[in-house]
This record gives sequence, C-alpha cells and structure tokens, in this order.
Amino acid sequence: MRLRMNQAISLAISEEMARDENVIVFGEDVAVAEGPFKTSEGLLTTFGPDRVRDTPISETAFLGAAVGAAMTGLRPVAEIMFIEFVGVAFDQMVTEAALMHYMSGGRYDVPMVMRASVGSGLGFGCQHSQTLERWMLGTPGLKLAVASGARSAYGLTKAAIRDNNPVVILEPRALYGQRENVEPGEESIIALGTAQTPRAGSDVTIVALGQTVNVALEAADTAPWSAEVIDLLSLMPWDRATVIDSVRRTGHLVLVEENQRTGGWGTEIASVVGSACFSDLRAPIHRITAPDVPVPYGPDLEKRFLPSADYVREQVGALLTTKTTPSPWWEEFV
Amino acid sequence: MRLRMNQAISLAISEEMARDENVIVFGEDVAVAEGPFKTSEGLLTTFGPDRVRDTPISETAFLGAAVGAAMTGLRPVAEIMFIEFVGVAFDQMVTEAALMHYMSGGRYDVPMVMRASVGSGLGFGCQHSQTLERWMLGTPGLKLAVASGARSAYGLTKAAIRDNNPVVILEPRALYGQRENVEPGEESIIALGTAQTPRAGSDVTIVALGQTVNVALEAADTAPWSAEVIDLLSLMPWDRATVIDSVRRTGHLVLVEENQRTGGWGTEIASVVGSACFSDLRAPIHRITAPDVPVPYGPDLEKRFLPSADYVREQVGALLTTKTTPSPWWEEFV
Amino acid sequence: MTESMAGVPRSTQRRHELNESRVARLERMMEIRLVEDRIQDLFAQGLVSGTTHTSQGQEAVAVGLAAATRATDFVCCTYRGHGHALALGMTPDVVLGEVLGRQIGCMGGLGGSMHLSDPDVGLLPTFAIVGAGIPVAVGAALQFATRRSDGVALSLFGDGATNIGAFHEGLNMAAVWNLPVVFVCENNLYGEYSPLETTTAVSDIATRATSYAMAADVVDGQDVEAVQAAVTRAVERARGGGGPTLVEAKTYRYVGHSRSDKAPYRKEGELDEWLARDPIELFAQKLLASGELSASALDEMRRHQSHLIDEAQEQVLASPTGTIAQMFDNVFAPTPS
Amino acid sequence: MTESMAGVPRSTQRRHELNESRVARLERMMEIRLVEDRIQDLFAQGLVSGTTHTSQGQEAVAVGLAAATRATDFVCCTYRGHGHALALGMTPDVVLGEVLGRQIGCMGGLGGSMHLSDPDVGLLPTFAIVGAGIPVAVGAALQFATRRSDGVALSLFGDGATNIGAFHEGLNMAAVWNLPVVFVCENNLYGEYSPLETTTAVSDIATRATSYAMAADVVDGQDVEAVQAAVTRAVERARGGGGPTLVEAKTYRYVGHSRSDKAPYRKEGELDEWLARDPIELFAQKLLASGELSASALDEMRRHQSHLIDEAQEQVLASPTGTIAQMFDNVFAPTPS
Ligand SMILES: Cc1ncc(C[n+]2csc(CCOP(=O)(O)OP(=O)(O)O)c2C)c(N)n1
Ligand SMILES: Cc1ncc(C[n+]2csc(CCOP(=O)(O)OP(=O)(O)O)c2C)c(N)n1
Ligand SMILES: [Mg+2]
Ligand SMILES: [Mg+2]
Repeated sequence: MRLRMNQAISLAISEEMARDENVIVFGEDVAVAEGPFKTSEGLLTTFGPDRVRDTPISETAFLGAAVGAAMTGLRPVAEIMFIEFVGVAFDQMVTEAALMHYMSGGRYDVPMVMRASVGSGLGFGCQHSQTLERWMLGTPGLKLAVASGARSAYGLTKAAIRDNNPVVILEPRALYGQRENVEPGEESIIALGTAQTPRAGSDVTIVALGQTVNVALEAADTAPWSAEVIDLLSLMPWDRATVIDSVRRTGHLVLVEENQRTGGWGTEIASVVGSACFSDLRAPIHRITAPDVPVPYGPDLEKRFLPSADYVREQVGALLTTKTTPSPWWEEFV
Repeated sequence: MRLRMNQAISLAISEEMARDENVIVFGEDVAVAEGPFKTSEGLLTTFGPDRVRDTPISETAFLGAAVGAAMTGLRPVAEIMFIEFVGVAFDQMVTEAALMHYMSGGRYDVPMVMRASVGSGLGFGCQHSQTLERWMLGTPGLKLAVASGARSAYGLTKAAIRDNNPVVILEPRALYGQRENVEPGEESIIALGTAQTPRAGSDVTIVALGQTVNVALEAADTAPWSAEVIDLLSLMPWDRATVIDSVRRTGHLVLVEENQRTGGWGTEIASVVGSACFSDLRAPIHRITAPDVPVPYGPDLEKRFLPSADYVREQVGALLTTKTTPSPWWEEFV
Repeated sequence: MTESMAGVPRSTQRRHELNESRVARLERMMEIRLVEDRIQDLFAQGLVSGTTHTSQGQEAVAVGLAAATRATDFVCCTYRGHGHALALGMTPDVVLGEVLGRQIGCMGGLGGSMHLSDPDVGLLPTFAIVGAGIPVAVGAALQFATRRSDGVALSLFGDGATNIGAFHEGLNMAAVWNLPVVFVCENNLYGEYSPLETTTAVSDIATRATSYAMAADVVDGQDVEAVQAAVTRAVERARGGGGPTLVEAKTYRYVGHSRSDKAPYRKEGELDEWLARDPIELFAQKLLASGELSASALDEMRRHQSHLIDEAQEQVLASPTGTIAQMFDNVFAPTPS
Repeated sequence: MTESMAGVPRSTQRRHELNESRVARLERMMEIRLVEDRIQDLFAQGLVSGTTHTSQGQEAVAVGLAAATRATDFVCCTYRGHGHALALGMTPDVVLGEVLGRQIGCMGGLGGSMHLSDPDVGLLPTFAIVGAGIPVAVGAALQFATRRSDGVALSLFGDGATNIGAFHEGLNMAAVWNLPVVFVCENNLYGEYSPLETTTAVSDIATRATSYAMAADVVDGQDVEAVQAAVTRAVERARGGGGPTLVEAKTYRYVGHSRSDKAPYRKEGELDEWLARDPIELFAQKLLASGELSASALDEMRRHQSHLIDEAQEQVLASPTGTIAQMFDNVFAPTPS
C-alpha cells in the first residue's frame, strides 16, 4: 500500500485497537478532528468516543492519565501535538511513567505510548520545530524511537503499542505527507531497539535518524564513495551491534542529526563507538548537525538549519579524503 | 574562611543582593525557613520579605515569574529543591527562559538563576537523587554549571547572578555540609564556561564534575600514574580549550560522571574530544559512570551507584595498561 | 506628531494616539482587521511559510485593553497576537514583516507570526506555548511590586488555556502575593477545534477566580468600551494595591484556529450570530450616532487604512528576508565583565 | 482467616478485616501510629538513611478512606504514605521493610519510605513528586470508565498540592469526562514548613471544586467515621456514574514535615489543640461508650499491637538489605514477543 506517514500511523493504531480492546487513544483534537496532523483518521468513527477522546489543553493531566490507565490495564496512546509541549508535563514521562515499573518492585507495568510530532521544515518557528531526543534519551525505564517515514512509523507504532513499557515515538512532522510503500501485517513490525540498513556500503557508515535518513540516502546515492546508511530507528535502547559491526567494516562513522550540535543524540553513539571501535577507526567520528542556535523561521534559513544531502556529501567526502574532521558550514558565522 | 557549601551559597547570594538591589530570591521555604538545605541563611532577615519570598508549591508559577521578573528588570534567583521537580515546570526553563532573548530580537534579557540541588548520597531514593544535566545540556540560550564544593559554589553563584542570561546552577546535595576554604571577593568569581585544573599531571586527563571531582582527585592522589584532574564546572558552554589542551599532552581522557551511562554529559565531551584529539589519543576515551538504572535506596547500593575513588583508580589503571576500554563493574549483572 | 513625541519610538506614539482618541481606537480596530485579512491573503497566495493564528472578530479586546493601559505596563500575549501587538502600538510593517520573515520584522524575520514583541510598548515576546505567559506576567507584576512602582502587568490568554496548570499556579501565586496583574481571558468558545464545553468544566471562565479569592469580571468582548472599562477597573485595582483580577471577555473568532483550519466544528448559525455583532461595526455605529464621526469620514478612514496596509506590505516585500548570519545572533545576551 | 480467604494475599485479607469491623479500624489506626513512631525511633537511632514523612495525627483519614473503598479500587497516595499503605492492607513488615531498605519491603528495599505499593489492594506506587498522582488517579478512573466497571479511583494529596498545575488539570479533566474518581485532600494546614495561608489563596480547599463544577465535601479529618461517611458518599456517587468529588479532610500532623523538621513554624498552642482531638483517642472513646470495646480490651489491643510491631521489626531486621544485583531488576518490564 502506498501510504502517507500520517495514514500509516492511523492504520497502525487502528489495527492495534481492533486487535486489543484495551488500546485507547487521546490527545488534543485527535478524536473529532482526527488529529491536527491527521494521524488518527477514522479512529473515532470506528472505535467510538469511549476509546478515542479529545482532551483539554492539559498535557500533565492526559499524560498522567495515560500512566494511570496503563498501570491499571489499558494501553493508552497519547498524542503530544508538538514535542515542545511535553515541557509542561515532562515529569509525567521521565519521572513517573519511566520509573513506575521499578517503583512497584516490578508489579505494575506501564504499557503506554506517547507519540509526538517533531522537527523542522514546515516554518513553525523556534518553539515548534525541534526534535529534542536529548530530553528523553537515557531515562531508565523509558523507550524512545523515531520514525523516518510511513513504513517505519507503521512498524514502530505497532511495536510500541504492544510493548509493556512506556514508549515515546517521535514523528518528523515534515514527513506526514510523504508516501512510502507499507506492507501491513505482523512482518512489518519493527522491534524496538533494532536499526535497519537501507543501504549497504563499504567506505563509510552513516547513521541517520528521522528526517535525516532520506538526506543521508540521497547523499550516498550520488556520492563517489560507498556508504552504508543505517536508519537507527530506536534511541533507547539503540542497536549497538548493527552500528559497531558496520563501523568495523568501513572504518568510518558519520552521524547525521537534525538537532543542534551540543548534546545531540549523536554524542551517545559517537562515545560508544569511539570506545568500541577505537582501533578500527581510520578517521575521527564525525557528527553532521545543525548549529547551536534556535530553529529559524523562513524557508531558506530553516532549510539551512537541517543538514542537506549536498552538505552531507561534501562533509563525508572531506572526511574520507583528509581523515580529519571537516569544519561545519557555520564556522564563518560564529 | 572555612565554609560549608550551603553557607558559601548563602554568602554569595547575600553579597550579590547587597551589591544590586535588583537581585531577589524565591522558592519553596527559602525565606522563613532559610531553605530546606539552608542555602539562604540570613537572607530574609537582611533583605526583607519583598526580596526574599516563600512560594507555593508551584514550580511553573515561580520559574515563570522568574522569567517575567528578569525580563522586566530584576535578577531573580529561584530555587528548585530537588532537580527532578523542574520536570513539572520544564517548559519555563528550556522553552521560555532560554529562548526569550532570541525571540525578542535581542531586546529583552533574562538575567535569572535557577539553582537546584542534585545527586545521590543522602538516601532520598530514585526520584530525588539524580543529577540530570542531560535535561538541559545543549539548550540554546541556557547556561549550565555545576558546583563541586563551597569554593566553586560561591564563584559560580556570583557569576550566574551577574550573567545576563538564564543560568542553571546544579549543587550536589551531598556536599552542602562539607567545608572548604572560600576567599570571598571578586577574585573568587568563576567565569561561566571556564574549567579549573585542581591537579596537574601527565599520563591521563580526568574530567570530573560536581560530586565526582573529589572522587577523581582522591583516585589520582593515590595512583601510581600521573593524572591531570579537570573540574569542568560549566557544561554550557564548556571549556573545550582546557580539556583539549590537556588531552593533547596526556593522550588519554577519562570522564567521571555521576549519571547513568546512556546520554550522560560525558558523551558530549567524548564526542568533541574524540574528533579534536583523534591523532593524540593513545587509548579510547573512557567514561566512568553509574549503570543505566534508577538510583537505588540504601547506603550500600547508593554508594555503589556513584563511581568510587577505588573504582576510578582501577578503571584508569586498566585503561592505561591495556589501552582498551575496561568493562564496567556491572557487567556481571546485566 | 506633537513636539514632545520627537525621538519617541513610533510604537509608543501610536499607543498614545490610541489612548487619547476614540476615533483612533476605531481606526486601530480597522487596521487590525485589515492586517489580519492581508496576512490570510498572503498565506493563500503562498507568500508565507508555516502557520498563523488570526483573530478577526476579537479586535475589541485588544484595543480595549490597550486603551486601558500604559506603554510602561507589561503585556504577555499569545501566538494569536497580531491584534494585540498592533493595538499596543506595534506598526503594521513590523508585524507583517515578522510574519513574512523579513528583516523589518521585530525578530528580523527569524521568528514568524507567533513571536511578536516590542519593549517600547511593554509587549513581551508573544507566547507560543499555551499558558506559558501567565506566570511570566506574574513575574512582571512581581517586578513592579518589588520596586514599589505603580505599573501593572497584563496576561492575555484563551479559554482553552484555563485548563492548563500554568493558569492555576499563576493565578494562585498572584493572589497570595497580591500582585498588580490583570488576567484577561479571551473566551472565544474554542480551543483549537474543540468547543469549550468538551474541554472545560465551567462555561464562565470567570468562575475560576473563586479558587483564588480573586476579583472577577465578565465583559462583552465585542464592545470595545466595555472591555476598556472592565480592564480599567482591574488596572486601577492593581495600581492601587488591590491585587489581581480575572477579566473574562466573551468573544468569537470568525476564522479558523490557524491558517489551514476551515472550522467545520462551528455550531450551525453561530458564526452569523457573532457577525451580526461585529466589534468594528458596533463601535463605528456608536461614533456615527454620537456625531464624532461622519459617514464620509468613516468611508475615508476605511480607504486610508487600506491604503496604509498596502504601503506597509510594499515596504515589507522590499525588505530582505532574514539572513543566514542572523541565525547566530541573540542566542545569548552579552554580559559585560 | 475464613475459608474463602485461603490463597488470598495477606494485604487483601487485612483490607477485608478493616472493612468489616469497627474495632479493626481502631486497631489499624493504632497500628499506623505505632509503626510511624517506630520509624521515627529507628531514624533517631541512625538505623535508617535518607528521609521519611510520617503522619501521626492523620490516621483517621487513611483508615476512613480505606474502610469506604474496595481492594479492587485504585488509590494514589503520596510520600506521606505509611498510614494509607497500612490502612489499605499492606502489612507492617512490608512497609517497615521498605523504609529500612530490606528485601522484605515492597520494592525489595530499593525504594525507601517514599515508594510504597501493593497491587493486591490497589495501591499504586506512592508519589514523591507533589501532585503527580492526581492525573494518574484520573487515568485509573478512565480505565474503569472505559471498561464500564464500577471501580473507583482515589487520589490523596495535601493542601499544598492544590497549588500545583497537576491538581487543576486533573480535576478539570475528571469533571469533563465525568470519571469515577474521588479526590481527597488531607488539609493538615502546612505544606512543608509553610502555613497554608502563605501559599494558598483560599482556606477551604473544597472551594476549588467550583472551578470544575464538581461536588465537594468538607469533613472532620479527626473523625474516622465522618471521613468514612464522606468518602462513601463520594465513592457511591462515582460508582453510580455521578462523576468526581473533591473531599477535604481537615487534619493535622503532630510531627515535622520530614524527619529533620522540628516544626518551629507551628502557631502557639496549635499542636495542643489538635492533640486534644486525637483521632485514635476519639474513636476509642466512641467504641468504649458504645460498649463495643471494654477498657481492658482496649489496653490489650494496645499491648498486642505494640507486640506485633516489635515482631515485625524483628522480622525486618532479619531480612537482608537490597542487593547490588537487584539494582538491575525491574528497569524495563518484559514484553513477550
Ligand atoms: C502546552 C501547549 N499545548 C498545546 C498547544 C497547541 N495549541 C496552540 S493554540 C491551542 C488552542 C488554544 O486555545 P485557547 O486558549 O482558547 O486560545 P485561542 O487559540 O482560542 O485564542 C492549542 C491547543 C500549545 N501551543 N501549547
Ligand atoms: C513538584 C514538587 N515540588 C516540591 C516538592 C517537595 N515537597 C515534598 S512534600 C512538600 C509539601 C507538600 O505539602 P502538602 O501537599 O500539604 O502535603 P503534606 O506534606 O502536608 O502531606 C514539598 C514542597 C515535591 N516533592 N514535588
Ligand atoms: Mg479559545
Ligand atoms: Mg499539608
């Protein structure tokens, strides 16, 4: 089926709701309006107002309610419209949901999903355009995954709903409207914690996530060198084996991140691989990121914020040639 | 003067309040009770109830109020009792305070300080014992520093109050009662973004932060190798020059972190130094951290959570001998 | 421009004009309507990226509030902020310029529609996170109280925002500290696409003042002078040390929540009912009836305002878009050492 | 133990005992007092690390609430939770064991005083973050509503917690969704070291139900049967589809906020006034007066309870502390694939 990413998400949720009557959905305008990004199309009609609810603008209340409903037997899927909004309810995810299983001595589970749209590209400005994996990455008890298109959104959403832990799924907003082939069914579920390798290669390992996966693939497809492109998919836990195995073969690792440079998810990968592959690396691990600035408004600036395929190609080329870290494009500006 | 860390903080705030009448202080029980950890001793008596206020249990209200007061001319110092509590008000720090200067086109400043106690060691359990630098590290517009004792708490607090940006100061709770020599005065101010090197050495660079600084120093003092110990002090921005310069000389970098392994502040340092010192490094960069578990209760377990001096000595020794990454102590348990 | 206004920023001047003349208030309401209509046009033409939230139908709240306050007071508004920004004094070119991502905008075009601000009239950067501006306004009021100044802080927010924690915490703390702040809820009956009654346990937001033993007022948000009077009462209470007030203005937005919303959720006939009490029309009739304005002057005003917006748009389109170099400005404020 | 109770967890049995007998309720209140006194002793002796929050003086709220509800209902309490945990049915050894970091504790000793829980009596892990349990209880109620069960969720919190956003958001959403949840505020007049009036704009917390058009009740928190009656009314309303209620129990803690607090902030004479209406004494007198209990039986009860606590303490001290290996348990729940 050729589906837009928002359709794939609606489908995944819908299938899981049909399969398990404990799955319920809520969030701001997810029911009657079928989601601000149409990621719950048809759910209210099919499953009714008990299982599909519009909430007040009360992120703390509804994420907390997801925790409580999950602990007592349901499998709530709660939508945070823009990831920044979890800032008003952060406690419920990272301090309550994440620790409940532990705090109950293993006797309560919290099988809930928090979905959130993330990322730049649609002109929403500095408070509505970040990816913010770093807010959650590393929280014991909390799983974290990032979709890179319709196919992975489908596969991750289903895995997340079936998982017995709180799972955060981040969905790059700019991809909601893009289509991919999705083969519905059990085979397409993507186990949390497993990466995929959409492109094999031998000269360099490029690890990308979310919106940068397509960027990395485009760069690789038009480059003179041979890149293995890994779609990391999960950040907590992340697939060390796939990445390390690839880097052992290629001797080079490049991370392509949408986030600002400092503290981005790539630092975690770089630090682990830097240790594990110390003697395999033939050049420094290189992080291609956005600069340490808020996401700017305006199509040209926002485009520049996100690493482009051309830029990735340039940077990787320079790394492979010089075996030293190329300067970022913004060096002249800071 | 020999001061406990909480006295040094009270003194720093008091001096700044005397120097600038725009400095005000608020938080839960900071006025009448002089702070749950006695970090605002004497302030209410000296400066009166207009400038020193007890707040309701409303972290969003009072951090937001700090933002508003700061933008309109005051210099608020707000206390978050345990860093986890910022989870209920996270938006105000990372999405409001941090971006206000930018969002005003540079026309409003936000000279506020958020102080918070952090860390393990006092038996407060899994929701009251974390350091959580990772929640804030990397936020454009937000400075972040961590005290390692009375002297640095004094120096950083004064710098933070004078800074025109929102600054978060994290204070390891277990150190409040420990004494150090503090020389009050302008000379003792520690510029945000500068690290200090309490111990010079030639074989290995150990970068520590907060509570692990003493641990690293103790380990170094009793080791057969010569370690340079850097107290990083600031995380945003952090002192690249000092760290990189040291690693160029020693060829080895070890980070000693109180936090869990995944996503800790050390990943940022490791990824930058890994690039910058690729050809200088004679062994993998090594992170000594806590395991990826919640902070346990009970003195023995909690002690094990935080890297000990013995453990640091062992790990560094193994690194220097084998030039490969030693396994963490918990390998047998996971 | 009077002599004494020389060197005074244009936005401050505009605020004084508004404060001094009823006709200026009508004019400003028209300006707001025209600017927001224009913004929608520009979006429709594909000339703007991202999203915008306009407030057609709510102009009386913005102008009534501005008329009741001083340029030295502080105001925290929301993403639905063009109207307030213009009412408070910001010029159409700066507002339009920001919406269109031009350097003439208040953030040099790096912020877009949701991020308007102007210290010359006390407008803090508008808040894009629901409710976030409420405690910030409390902080601005705390500043006035600490300095024993007679300034007042104002916080504007929607009905939907009264369900978020920041509302509750902010109002309670303002009440306990007896701060000079006025909370103005623009109850336009919807939060995004959700009707008030599906998200909110009370229909009169003002009821919620009870939880804070706070003074409250409900006012017809389509009547600019009723709004002005209510806000004036609240502001005077605040300046006099009487503490905060919650003012609820009943109003309505004629347009969707944001640019892509066609508002299918409206109740049958509801829009027409509200259109029949258009705030600009109502006030124009009042000024015509009192003789302050002639029919021809009104026509001329409309033409003139429309012309000014054309000019502003031209100016904006002549202004370059934000530059890459600007991305690196204003991340941190300088601190003299 | 009755036949039908075989195989039933001890905590569930204890809940049934409580629900069935007034004498058992008195006994439980005594138990709570003794356990908490013992906890304070153990801290004083340096046998425990960290902190603890005890509730001497508030026992009637815990027991009254437990008596009004079923083991299949869900309850969200706070860090001041020993009393509720015991009232709901948890045994002294499990509670003491957790406080002392022993494997016999409900978290195997890895949590400490603030983290008690027992699914067998519907006790979710107690909440150490102020207010956090309120929306979680709303979620448990949503679960009952979704499944059309007649279960009820209960949320307990202090007066200070009513100033945090989660309180407001949770109550509003529960009201809008008409969920079977009972909010019980233990108003003990202080939040940490701050007297209510310095932090809270109203003195009757129940007033705040107005903001949610919610039923409310104020009850004497020292009278276990008054609490039981009020909670019963609220629970019946909830089970019958009548939606949430806010119950305010006026009570007092005889001790400091936490172990190190000597409570210098108390108003003169206040403690004595409350001690004169001790909930355990009051209820004992009632049972003596009604003849349900003789003076000697009361003495015997005291002795017996004290003995049981001694035994529990012994058992706890014989239990090993949590192990390093346990640190790695229960971080993630297993998911069968
Ligand atoms: C914390 C948070 N949650 C959700 C949103 C998305 N959002 C933006 S505006 C809005 C509706 C607000 O309704 P109301 O407060 O009534 O104001 P109005 O838009 O009607 O002026 C929502 C849900 C947000 N910006 N912030
Ligand atoms: C969000 C948050 N802020 C602050 C605290 C610290 N704290 C713990 S208990 C407490 C007082 C709570 O008072 P109240 O709600 O009246 O309950 P009581 O302790 O009187 O039972 C405070 C401030 C916390 N745990 N969580
Ligand atoms: Mg509205
Ligand atoms: Mg209390």
